[in-house]
Amino acid sequence: MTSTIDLVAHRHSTAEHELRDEVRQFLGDQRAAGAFRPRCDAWMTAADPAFSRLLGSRGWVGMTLPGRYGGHDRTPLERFVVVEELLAAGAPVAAHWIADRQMAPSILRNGTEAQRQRYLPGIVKGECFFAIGMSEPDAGSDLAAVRTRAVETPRGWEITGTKLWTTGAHFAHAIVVLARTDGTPGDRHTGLSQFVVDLPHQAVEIRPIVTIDGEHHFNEVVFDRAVVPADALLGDRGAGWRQVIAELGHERSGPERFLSTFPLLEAWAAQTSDDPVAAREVGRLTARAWTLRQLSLAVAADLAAGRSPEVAAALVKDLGSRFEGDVVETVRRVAGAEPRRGADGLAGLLADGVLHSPAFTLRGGTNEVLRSVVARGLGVR
Amino acid sequence: MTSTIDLVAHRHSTAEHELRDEVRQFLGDQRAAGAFRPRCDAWMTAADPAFSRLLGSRGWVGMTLPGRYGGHDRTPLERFVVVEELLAAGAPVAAHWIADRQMAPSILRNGTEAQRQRYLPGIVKGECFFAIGMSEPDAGSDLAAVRTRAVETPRGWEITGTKLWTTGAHFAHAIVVLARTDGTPGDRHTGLSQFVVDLPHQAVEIRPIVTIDGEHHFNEVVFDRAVVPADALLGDRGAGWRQVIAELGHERSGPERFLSTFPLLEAWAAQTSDDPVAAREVGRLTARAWTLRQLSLAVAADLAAGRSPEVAAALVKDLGSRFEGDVVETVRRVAGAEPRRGADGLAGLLADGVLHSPAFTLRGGTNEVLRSVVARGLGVR
Amino acid sequence: MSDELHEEIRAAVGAILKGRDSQDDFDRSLWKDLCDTGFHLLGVPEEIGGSGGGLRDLAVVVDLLAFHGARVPVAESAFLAGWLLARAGLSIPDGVVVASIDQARVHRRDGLRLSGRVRTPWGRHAGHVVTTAHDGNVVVSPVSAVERQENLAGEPRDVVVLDNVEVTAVAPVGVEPDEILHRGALVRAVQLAGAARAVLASARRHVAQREQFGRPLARFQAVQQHLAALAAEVTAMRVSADAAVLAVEASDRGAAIAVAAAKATTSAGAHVVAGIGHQLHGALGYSAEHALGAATTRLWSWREEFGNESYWHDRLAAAEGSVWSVVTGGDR
Amino acid sequence: MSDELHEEIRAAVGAILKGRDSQDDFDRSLWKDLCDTGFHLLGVPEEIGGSGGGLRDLAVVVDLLAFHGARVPVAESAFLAGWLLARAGLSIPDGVVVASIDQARVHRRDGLRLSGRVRTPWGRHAGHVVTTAHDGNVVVSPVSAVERQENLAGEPRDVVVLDNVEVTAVAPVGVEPDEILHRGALVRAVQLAGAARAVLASARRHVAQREQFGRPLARFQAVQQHLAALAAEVTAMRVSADAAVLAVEASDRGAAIAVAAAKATTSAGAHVVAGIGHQLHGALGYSAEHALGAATTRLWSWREEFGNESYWHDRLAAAEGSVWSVVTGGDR
Repeated sequence: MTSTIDLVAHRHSTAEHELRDEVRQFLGDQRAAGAFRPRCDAWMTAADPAFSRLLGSRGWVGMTLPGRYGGHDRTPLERFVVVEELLAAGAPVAAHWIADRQMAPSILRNGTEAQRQRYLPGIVKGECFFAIGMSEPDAGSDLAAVRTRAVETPRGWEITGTKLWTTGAHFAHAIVVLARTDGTPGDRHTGLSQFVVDLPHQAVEIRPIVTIDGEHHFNEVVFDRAVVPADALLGDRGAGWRQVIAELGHERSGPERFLSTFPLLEAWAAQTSDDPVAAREVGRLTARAWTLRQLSLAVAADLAAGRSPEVAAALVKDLGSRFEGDVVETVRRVAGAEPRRGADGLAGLLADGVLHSPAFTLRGGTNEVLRSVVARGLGVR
Repeated sequence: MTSTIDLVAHRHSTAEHELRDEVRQFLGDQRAAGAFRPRCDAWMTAADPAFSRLLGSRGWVGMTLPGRYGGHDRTPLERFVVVEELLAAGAPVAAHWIADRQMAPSILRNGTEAQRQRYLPGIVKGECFFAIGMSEPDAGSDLAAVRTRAVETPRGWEITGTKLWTTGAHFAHAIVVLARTDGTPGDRHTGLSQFVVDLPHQAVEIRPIVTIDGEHHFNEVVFDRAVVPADALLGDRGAGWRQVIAELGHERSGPERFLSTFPLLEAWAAQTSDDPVAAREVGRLTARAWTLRQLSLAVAADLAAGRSPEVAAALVKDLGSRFEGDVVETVRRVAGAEPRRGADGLAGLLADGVLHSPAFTLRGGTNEVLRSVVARGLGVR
Repeated sequence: MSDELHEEIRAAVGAILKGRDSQDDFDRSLWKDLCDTGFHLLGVPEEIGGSGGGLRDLAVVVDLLAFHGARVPVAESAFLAGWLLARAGLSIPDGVVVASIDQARVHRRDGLRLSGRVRTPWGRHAGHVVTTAHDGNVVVSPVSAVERQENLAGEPRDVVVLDNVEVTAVAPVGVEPDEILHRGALVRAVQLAGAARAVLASARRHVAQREQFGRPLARFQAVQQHLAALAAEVTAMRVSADAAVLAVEASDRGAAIAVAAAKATTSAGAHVVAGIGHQLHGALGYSAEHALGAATTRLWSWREEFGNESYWHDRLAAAEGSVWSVVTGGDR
Repeated sequence: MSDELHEEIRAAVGAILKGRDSQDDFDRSLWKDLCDTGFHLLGVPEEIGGSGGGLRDLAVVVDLLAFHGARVPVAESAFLAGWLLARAGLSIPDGVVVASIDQARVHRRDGLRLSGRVRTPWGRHAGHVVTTAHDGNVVVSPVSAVERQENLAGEPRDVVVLDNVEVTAVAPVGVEPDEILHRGALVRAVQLAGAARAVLASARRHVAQREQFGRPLARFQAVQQHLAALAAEVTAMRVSADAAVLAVEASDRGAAIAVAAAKATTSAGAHVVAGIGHQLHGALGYSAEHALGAATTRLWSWREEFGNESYWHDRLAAAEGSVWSVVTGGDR
């Protein structure tokens, strides 16, 4: 009957409120102590293993994992609160980000008991970092166009192929690779499987991809007949596509899809009180952030309730990633400050924000792809 | 070698400057005398036959027509200057607009000598008004999906069919109709012809279409075996599509494609001097209007030089029509005034602007269609 | 709004709304049916004559009425007047009762009398108007003289002229103008989200049915992309309004911020929704005969009422604390 | 820019630019070739050592260099320093000469000396800097100490430190800071339009060559719509810059307005162009190896230099007369 994507606003529990206060206090202390400087896009670019370990020691990594793997049995919405506080503060969480967001739930759901024992405790401690090998050359947004192959041999799986845009592979302890085990590239969604490959590996070469910000966050990862044990298979053989798609709801709707440039907004707002043009824009961005947060939270609540809000997640990421760019463009236009790479304060935050802005609407599915998902969800494709 | 649509900025001649001063003086006097009140979208909605006649007597209608038809042999760029001054002032030019913009050049180019003698002198005087029957039910932006038929009979052409969204048919002295004379609807671009039908006509029914502004600007025109003389054919039989397309450059790039809401901008700017938020926006819209005017002028110069800048015209209309909506949205957002139909001042101008805004990007080809034209021009379709 | 009670309300009100086609500015037949079932005073305490239920129950009704472009003043009566009367502990008079936006002046001469020109939506159809007074009272008085005005959707946006009118009831309960502004902003946010949903529903139908260049519009990628952007904005409007209703119902610490953000979001979203909606409908949707215009003219009107987005943006900018504390403060 | 002379200039400079691939911040080999042919001082009067020709001739060269992301300071030398020297009637010193943005302080002790910290694009590569002084003089002095800074494109945006430096030449000709700002804004507008054109050209190539989901990108309607919007904005930038060059060359009454509008248009357009450009190129264009980044980082840098669009919007808002008189005043 209703024609919208069904989402219901969520109200936080008292436990969630108390957790937020605790995290906020911690972050305030850390920042005051100089443990970090707020950065834009810190979840992609600011890797600090010591900070990750510190968060692990506070119980804020792998929070939702069961106690038997070292986890804390917290709810997904409690994790949401912690994560959004970290993001809003621009804290350096990139080292453990992928392990915490995607690989912990994926290994818990799809992994063997041995894989769980092997990886989850380290993730929870903030000491075991992951990369994900997904995109390939000539594939663009078409994730199904996978050419990397894994062949079963007596020594185990032999993996050959190239993955592009692999975040953090240069410091990760393991990489999860999507590879074709059966069928031909034309099969697209069938015959793909996931593998966990420990790093470093002598037949896996990790080459930096420098981006237009002059930095090295991404890698080209080349598997040259890299042999991994038979039990490196993650989940079912041939179920790789299904497993990857199931992760998308988690990947697309998180608060990192609208908060990447929040530290810039916060820094700017702190210094604009007497400019009416700036105040109006701060208010506009505040309202938008408030709404995006409600949306992101509603999707998280849906996920926590066991639903798979793939369409809603796509929709929230479309809106959220555009907001991230909107913040950057608004601040630069109104502030009139020249961005300067590596500079303190607004000039440096602006430089990060401007140089990363193309990534906001490309990573995790371009906005065109996301809108196709939404259109399909509305029944018009 | 260059990858842009080629347009060169135009500089006005002294004659053009003098003409502008003259028109501006005239409009100032008229407005002071209460002859008109500036309106948004006046070229579509504000028909005032007396004002049209007055403009005719000043030599500002059918300006580019040859003297032998009563015209003034002025250049297209001189006409541009007059027209943009009228539009910026929000003067009531709707009565003669279509006759002056489209039908005068079309009849001059395609018409027989008898048709020229019959219609052009009246147009020049601002006394002969035209409508154009183009869109049909179930056709949308697909102008080629014409079902209206004209059959040759011993008594002349017998026209049957329905035209929608026919501006000003209720006061026009004639209507130009695109009808199928040969072939089948599947032929689309061939077998169509244009006819001039004098109004009123006993077998032509003109029914008002009231739009969401509560007003009557458009009509449904029903031809029920309407017989017109053999010499009502305009141009060549079967050349109707080509003739219509040739008019599009004129129709799409004119200053009415970015100035429809200029009177609202001007009225707002006059009362915002001490609000820094408003001032910033006035400056932004001023810069944009300046650039759109340069673009529109450059296309006009191209047309005047005998070229057919179909792609550039589509591009300018895409930008210009979005600007018209941008003006309305900006003024309402910043001014915070509630629009009120029929009210004096900003509230009334806002109401017109808001209620007409859907039309800006629909009429004369939707923006999607225009962008397809541009994409084709760039060689990517 | 997914639980069972809300589904029941939705179904019942949906049944009442079915097949209505009033051209009047006030759909008396619909109003009567709503009165007969008590939906016109949902969310108003039974003690003062309301139908009981919570704010979110009422929001479901208001949303659905907005979705259908229904010409009845439930927002003005239950959501605004009912709330004011409940605050004052006054009973609801019979007939149509609406709230004024402006304050009036109370004075004693022979008995208690009220004077002032107060903007009062639907005033022409009201038997009584609930007004706040300069002295902090809530006052009920009969409506006699009315100056008629309309918004772009043709809804009554009248000025009630109170010229030394004898009051019906009064209670010494201070309600600040700012509270009325917030309450009005909240209900308009709910209504805007409802009207936006109507645009989306209409657009979905239109692109599925209509063909162009020999294909259904829904098959064009540009149309799909527009529709998805439309759905995104409508969802944002809906969730923001829903969250604000929740916050106000629970008297959250951040309720005022939630209302500000929701009204700002829904007011700003109106432009996006109406713009894409009309673009997808083509010329057809521009005709007064098409239902689209009823939704879009309401979007264009309601966004300006009780503060447009710029007004609320300025208020949010002036809120205490960091941006992040404002953004997260809305739910405690 | 369609007439024959401009086509000749375009062809000649295009030939010089062909196949360059310098990774340095200053392409000395290209600079030498430009010097050898005189294109580095086009538009500067022959009497002071320039190559002659008009401002629009020079704009053709600057546009083309920007299109190619060439790492040479023609904008700073011919367009800015050359113009200042011509205004002052001073000859052009040998070597690289650039203009400072800030004023310096002239004083006499033993001879004429200059002091100050002046922002000077390309200062590190310059033999001499042309500076305006607080007393209204145009002063030429050698560059000794430089603090290195870069913009987002890695272009030198240095501070030249003049510590009691003996001047090379001086002329008592008043040039206002505002004139330098306008001149700088004009050249950046031309450069922005050139870089925008590079984005469009790259996007056209990319979508024609690249396949996704089994089809060339160019076949997707969403891609076509993006590309058309990109072309529209690029054309707007180009025509606005062209019109401003014409107006300044002819010393039109509205030349200052034309420069303001053109810099505002090109600065605001940079966001649209870079945004669509990156979106169409996908991840590939985000790599430092792809040429797209050279164009987009320049767009992001140049839009802020010599006043961004907000600065010029405020200036335009403050202009005398009605909006329409401002809009049309730019060409007399």
